[in-house]
Amino acid sequence: MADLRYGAAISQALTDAMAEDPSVIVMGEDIGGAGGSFGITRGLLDKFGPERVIDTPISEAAIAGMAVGAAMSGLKPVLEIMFMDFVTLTMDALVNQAAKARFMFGGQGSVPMVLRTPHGGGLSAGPQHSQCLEAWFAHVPGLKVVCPSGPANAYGLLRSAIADPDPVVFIEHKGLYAKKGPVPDVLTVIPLGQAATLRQGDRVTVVSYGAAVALALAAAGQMADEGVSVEVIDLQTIQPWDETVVLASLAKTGHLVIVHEAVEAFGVGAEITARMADIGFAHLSGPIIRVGAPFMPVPFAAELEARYRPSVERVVTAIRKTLGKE
Amino acid sequence: MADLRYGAAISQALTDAMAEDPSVIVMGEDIGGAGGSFGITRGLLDKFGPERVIDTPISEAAIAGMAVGAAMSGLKPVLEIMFMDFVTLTMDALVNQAAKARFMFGGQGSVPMVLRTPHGGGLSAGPQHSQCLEAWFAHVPGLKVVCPSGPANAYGLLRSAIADPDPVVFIEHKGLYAKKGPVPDVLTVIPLGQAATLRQGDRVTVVSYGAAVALALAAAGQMADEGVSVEVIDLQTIQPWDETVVLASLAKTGHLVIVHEAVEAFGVGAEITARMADIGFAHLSGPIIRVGAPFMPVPFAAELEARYRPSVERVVTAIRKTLGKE
Amino acid sequence: MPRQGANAGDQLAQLLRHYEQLLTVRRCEERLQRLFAEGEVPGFIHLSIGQEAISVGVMSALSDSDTIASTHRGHGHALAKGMPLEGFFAELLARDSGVCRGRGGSMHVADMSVGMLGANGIVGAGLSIATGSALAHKLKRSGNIAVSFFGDGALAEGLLHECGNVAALMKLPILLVCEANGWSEFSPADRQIAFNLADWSKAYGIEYRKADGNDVLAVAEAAEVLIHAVRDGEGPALLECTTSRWRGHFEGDAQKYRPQDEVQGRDPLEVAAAYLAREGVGEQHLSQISARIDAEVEAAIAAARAAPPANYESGFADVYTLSAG
Amino acid sequence: MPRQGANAGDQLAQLLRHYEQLLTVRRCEERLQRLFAEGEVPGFIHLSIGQEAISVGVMSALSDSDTIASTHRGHGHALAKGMPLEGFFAELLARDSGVCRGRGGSMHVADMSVGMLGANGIVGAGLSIATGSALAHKLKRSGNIAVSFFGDGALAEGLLHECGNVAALMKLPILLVCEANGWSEFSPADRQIAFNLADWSKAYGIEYRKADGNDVLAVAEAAEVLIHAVRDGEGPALLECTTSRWRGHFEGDAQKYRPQDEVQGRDPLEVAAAYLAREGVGEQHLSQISARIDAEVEAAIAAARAAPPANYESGFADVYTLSAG
Ligand SMILES: Cc1ncc(C[n+]2csc(CCOP(=O)(O)OP(=O)(O)O)c2C)c(N)n1
Ligand SMILES: Cc1ncc(C[n+]2csc(CCOP(=O)(O)OP(=O)(O)O)c2C)c(N)n1
Ligand SMILES: [Mg+2]
Ligand SMILES: [Mg+2]
Repeated sequence: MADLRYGAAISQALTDAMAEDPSVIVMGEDIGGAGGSFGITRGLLDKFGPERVIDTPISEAAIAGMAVGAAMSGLKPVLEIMFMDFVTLTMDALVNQAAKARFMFGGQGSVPMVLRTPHGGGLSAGPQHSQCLEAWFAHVPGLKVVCPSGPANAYGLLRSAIADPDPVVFIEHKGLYAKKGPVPDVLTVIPLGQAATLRQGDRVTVVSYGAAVALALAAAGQMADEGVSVEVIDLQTIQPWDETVVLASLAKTGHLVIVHEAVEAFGVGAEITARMADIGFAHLSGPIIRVGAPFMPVPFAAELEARYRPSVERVVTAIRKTLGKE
Repeated sequence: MADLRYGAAISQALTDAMAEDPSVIVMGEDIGGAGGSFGITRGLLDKFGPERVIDTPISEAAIAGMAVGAAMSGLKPVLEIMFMDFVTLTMDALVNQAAKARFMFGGQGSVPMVLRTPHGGGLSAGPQHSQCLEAWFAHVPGLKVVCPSGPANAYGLLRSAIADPDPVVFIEHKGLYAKKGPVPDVLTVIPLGQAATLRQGDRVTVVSYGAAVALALAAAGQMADEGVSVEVIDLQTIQPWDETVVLASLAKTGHLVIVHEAVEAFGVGAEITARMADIGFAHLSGPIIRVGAPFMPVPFAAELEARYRPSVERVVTAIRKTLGKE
Repeated sequence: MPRQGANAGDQLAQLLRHYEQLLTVRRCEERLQRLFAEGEVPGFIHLSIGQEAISVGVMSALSDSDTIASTHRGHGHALAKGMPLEGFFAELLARDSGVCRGRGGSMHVADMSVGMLGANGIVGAGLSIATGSALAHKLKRSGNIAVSFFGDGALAEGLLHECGNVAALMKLPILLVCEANGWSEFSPADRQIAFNLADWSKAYGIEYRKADGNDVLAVAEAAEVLIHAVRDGEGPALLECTTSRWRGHFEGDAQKYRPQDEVQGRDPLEVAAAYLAREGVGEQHLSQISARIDAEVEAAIAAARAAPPANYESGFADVYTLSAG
Repeated sequence: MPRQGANAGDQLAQLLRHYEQLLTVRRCEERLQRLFAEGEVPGFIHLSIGQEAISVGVMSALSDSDTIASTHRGHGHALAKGMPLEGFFAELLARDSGVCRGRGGSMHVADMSVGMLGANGIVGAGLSIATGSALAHKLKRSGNIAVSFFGDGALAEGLLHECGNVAALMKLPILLVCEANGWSEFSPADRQIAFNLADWSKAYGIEYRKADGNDVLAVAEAAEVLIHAVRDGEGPALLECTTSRWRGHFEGDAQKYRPQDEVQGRDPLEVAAAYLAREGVGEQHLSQISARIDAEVEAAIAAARAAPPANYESGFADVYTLSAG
């Protein structure tokens, strides 16, 4: 086991994928010479040259559409969109083109592209630079959606995403980039669509992804001190998500809490809840509680943002609530 | 009571709103001279002239942003986007600008605009002209989302949407435009945020909106023949939706089914389920079953599309399932 | 306007190929028109009748491994690029043997095997797909180019600007082909577009030519000159082809908005026939061609009709791949 | 370059106003720089130091009821348009008394009461907002105009094309102001933009001028001429102002990408001071102005600091209105 930063793990995945497969290219705004706004693509230009590490103009709609066309013509583009908020400008390429091509062309037209983008708050970056919009993409048949929680799965999932024959939206958390975490000595690929059970428990299941996983783990630790055994599941892939693992855990615990940073209403947690309120109904011993952002744009002021984002306390409260221990 | 077509009710709402308030304008592609692709704006150009009925170029991103700017500067623009699939091109204006302005500017900057757009299938229009994307907007704090099921509420809700001080996404169903339905002799305004209980029942609650409401009603009729009393709720407004009415119904019936044409996964039904699996958990006597489209783009072939879209049979099956009568 | 550098026999053979392609597209669409009116073809169909010379002319300068991105009005592009008639009709008739297995229909006909990256229901979207395809061609040093077809209404979309700029900056091997039929759905295109493409292209440093889009040789010649430069790495070029849309925007369009006295362009078939006449190809030869094409079209329709209908279950496997990572 | 048609006294008064505004923007941003470095201002802040003459020059030709849509680098626009210093600092210091009640911060400062429709975190978005605002001005026959500020990097966004086309078609009263500081974040703008604005404007039939963006009088004069025509209903105009970004893209940017020997433009303050000197306004007068502005800035900061912090609960009422329909 070594320690690696989340950002470095992503860089490593890009480097390894590019070294292995000459059809992998990276493109985006200021990703070449400048190494990316968060430094993730630093060094790639020197290693792979300007043909494969492409600095683009500020033309999100075009570069997303170009990734689709390039993917149809034999490349594997990895596109960086600087902040997830800017995916608003790429929706047509992703949703109407990339997502539908394989199906709509009758199985021709695989579109092996990855759109990498950071979501989330914590930087006082305000309402247009902090959003978590993954639920949009998870609703679109044809797109895969991935969101790693730490360096090891950031590496492993990105490798899978790049190798995948279909379009993948790969969501990073800007607050995690500088965080270190343990990784295996030999970095390994992690298949898409599989959740990881990070902590075993038998009283309550907490499902999470991305940066919120740390909150779930901390809350589980705190509950353990109170004698409540909490199982923590990291979804890793949001679409398709690992229903089997979540259902099996719920069958054991009977209680479910879902935690994410995105707005709670109509968010990813709603789908997990809804599936479990259907196929897992017989196992439910208490209400399913979601912990997410309130129905409000992400505020700028640091104190406001801190209250806005989910916290360990709110996860603990949710766990107590589903157990009827309020 | 008179009979009116759904499309005509929407035209009437536009006409009445424009006649009453000179700051209301309509804009969109081919909505003036041609009267709109579905004929909804026919006649407005003659009545109100080219300054208030504006034919625009095929520039969805710009015209959505223009609606925001015009709304900030004293107009009440009603923008038509020809097919809901094309909202992919307007997301930035809606999500990063319109939705956030009031909050992000500290309560200044109300953005009284309406984006009208038709969703849904049934015309063999294929994967890029049939989508139901309302869940995206419902996830965005600051946007209201409305979806009428018939002529009377199409009129009443559109009047409210236009009068509303905030941005509203008003979703019509192209399959309903030509359908006639009863309307009161004097057309009335219907407040946003309120559901309508269209049929009383005490065994199962079926929640729906838009064109799917007809399926819910038909299924309820069919179940009544079998002696199962089904309550049918038309949400009317999806964001903010009427939690109170749904919860009260669930408290009575203990069983919930949700029906919409949109893709089931991560759709509107997920949120309703999730809320009820939390605040309504104590009332639940069976699993919550959703009826929506499968995880697949909308297919072109008529037979495929017919299988793809929700049906009365599927609603009936869902009702039986939550009652444990499979 | 016979091309230079080809000998007389080549020229004639080429002209005959053009004529056959023009007629094939025309006949296919005329048949679709009837099939649609009779209810056999569902959905929205946009016919390119009257505009065939653009597809045929441009495609004559392309190879199978060059790529094209098309529009909602894409039948001509698809057929001229080499999509087989049977797969084409089977698609529009919603059969499992359709090029898209009956899942896409008219607005999405595609055939990757001949570099046809799809008709497109989103106006302007093909611009960025073709630009991306050109990027791939360039990086792979394949010598191929990409072509984006779009209408004069599509000129209002921001992607024109974004892709024009990126393609010019990166000197991508792409040809932009504007099919200027004067209409943007139900509105005259000139009421929606404030600029002309000659000036626009100049501003971006994009090589520009204008051709009579009803004259297949004029289109072919202009396309060839531009494509030669594009292939040589000189960056993007734009070809504007003036033409007319003979039918409604889509089949079923009552066209109330359309002036009775609108001047239609010359018939591309007649223009081509006149060239052939000059080369001594007479009526009789043309009728033989016509009879053969009719037979091919009918055979394709018959085969499509006989094919199994589109299959629902198979679709799930093509939403996305569930790989082992 | 004193303006014509104004008498000497007016000219001097105007020059002094320009100078005061330039200095106010400069001092505010210098203080922000420190407040940021000391950790009192959170988030991302993009300073317009070196570019102030564009804001001040353009705004001198506008009234309170004219509207502007700004960018991520919007402090100068906001202050020159008339946003009160206290509300400005209170916003950046995340106070409840901030113009946006501490919810928007630097990238979203707005003051509808003076027609400042907001800084914007989305590059290019202001183009469409200003275009829509211009539409409202036109329909209301208010005689007002809208101004969109944007950088030379923003030129790559499709909205430039869409809005330029719509504004030209509809003859909207809008002035487009490009602040050409040579940089698009960490990349030279000329590596991202294949066209020049003179040719581009011409293609769209948009009146175009270029001005030295470091010379407030040059900007003011060019703006005034263009705005006069825009107000008269002659349709959109575009003003390109060359300038330099003195600081990093945002505060904290180490600027490793930036050549050491990059030539900076002249200091807008020195240029304005030279004009004043020619009119006989000496050092002493300028120091008095400077002292007054410093005092105003410090007072605004002190007031902001003393104000209550941004309030969480109040935000819920401003997500949207729950009206009775
Ligand atoms: C993004 C988008 N906006 C609007 C439409 C509806 N629409 C389809 S074709 C068309 C007109 C296109 O005109 P043009 O590009 O000139 O092509 P033509 O139909 O003349 O061949 C419009 C507005 C669409 N399909 N996609
Ligand atoms: C749509 C969008 N894309 C990218 C960014 C990130 N970004 C912020 S400023 C900027 C560069 C803008 O350059 P320019 O328009 O020249 O303005 P300047 O910073 O030079 O004032 C970029 C890429 C953004 N905020 N919005
Ligand atoms: Mg056209
Ligand atoms: Mg710049």
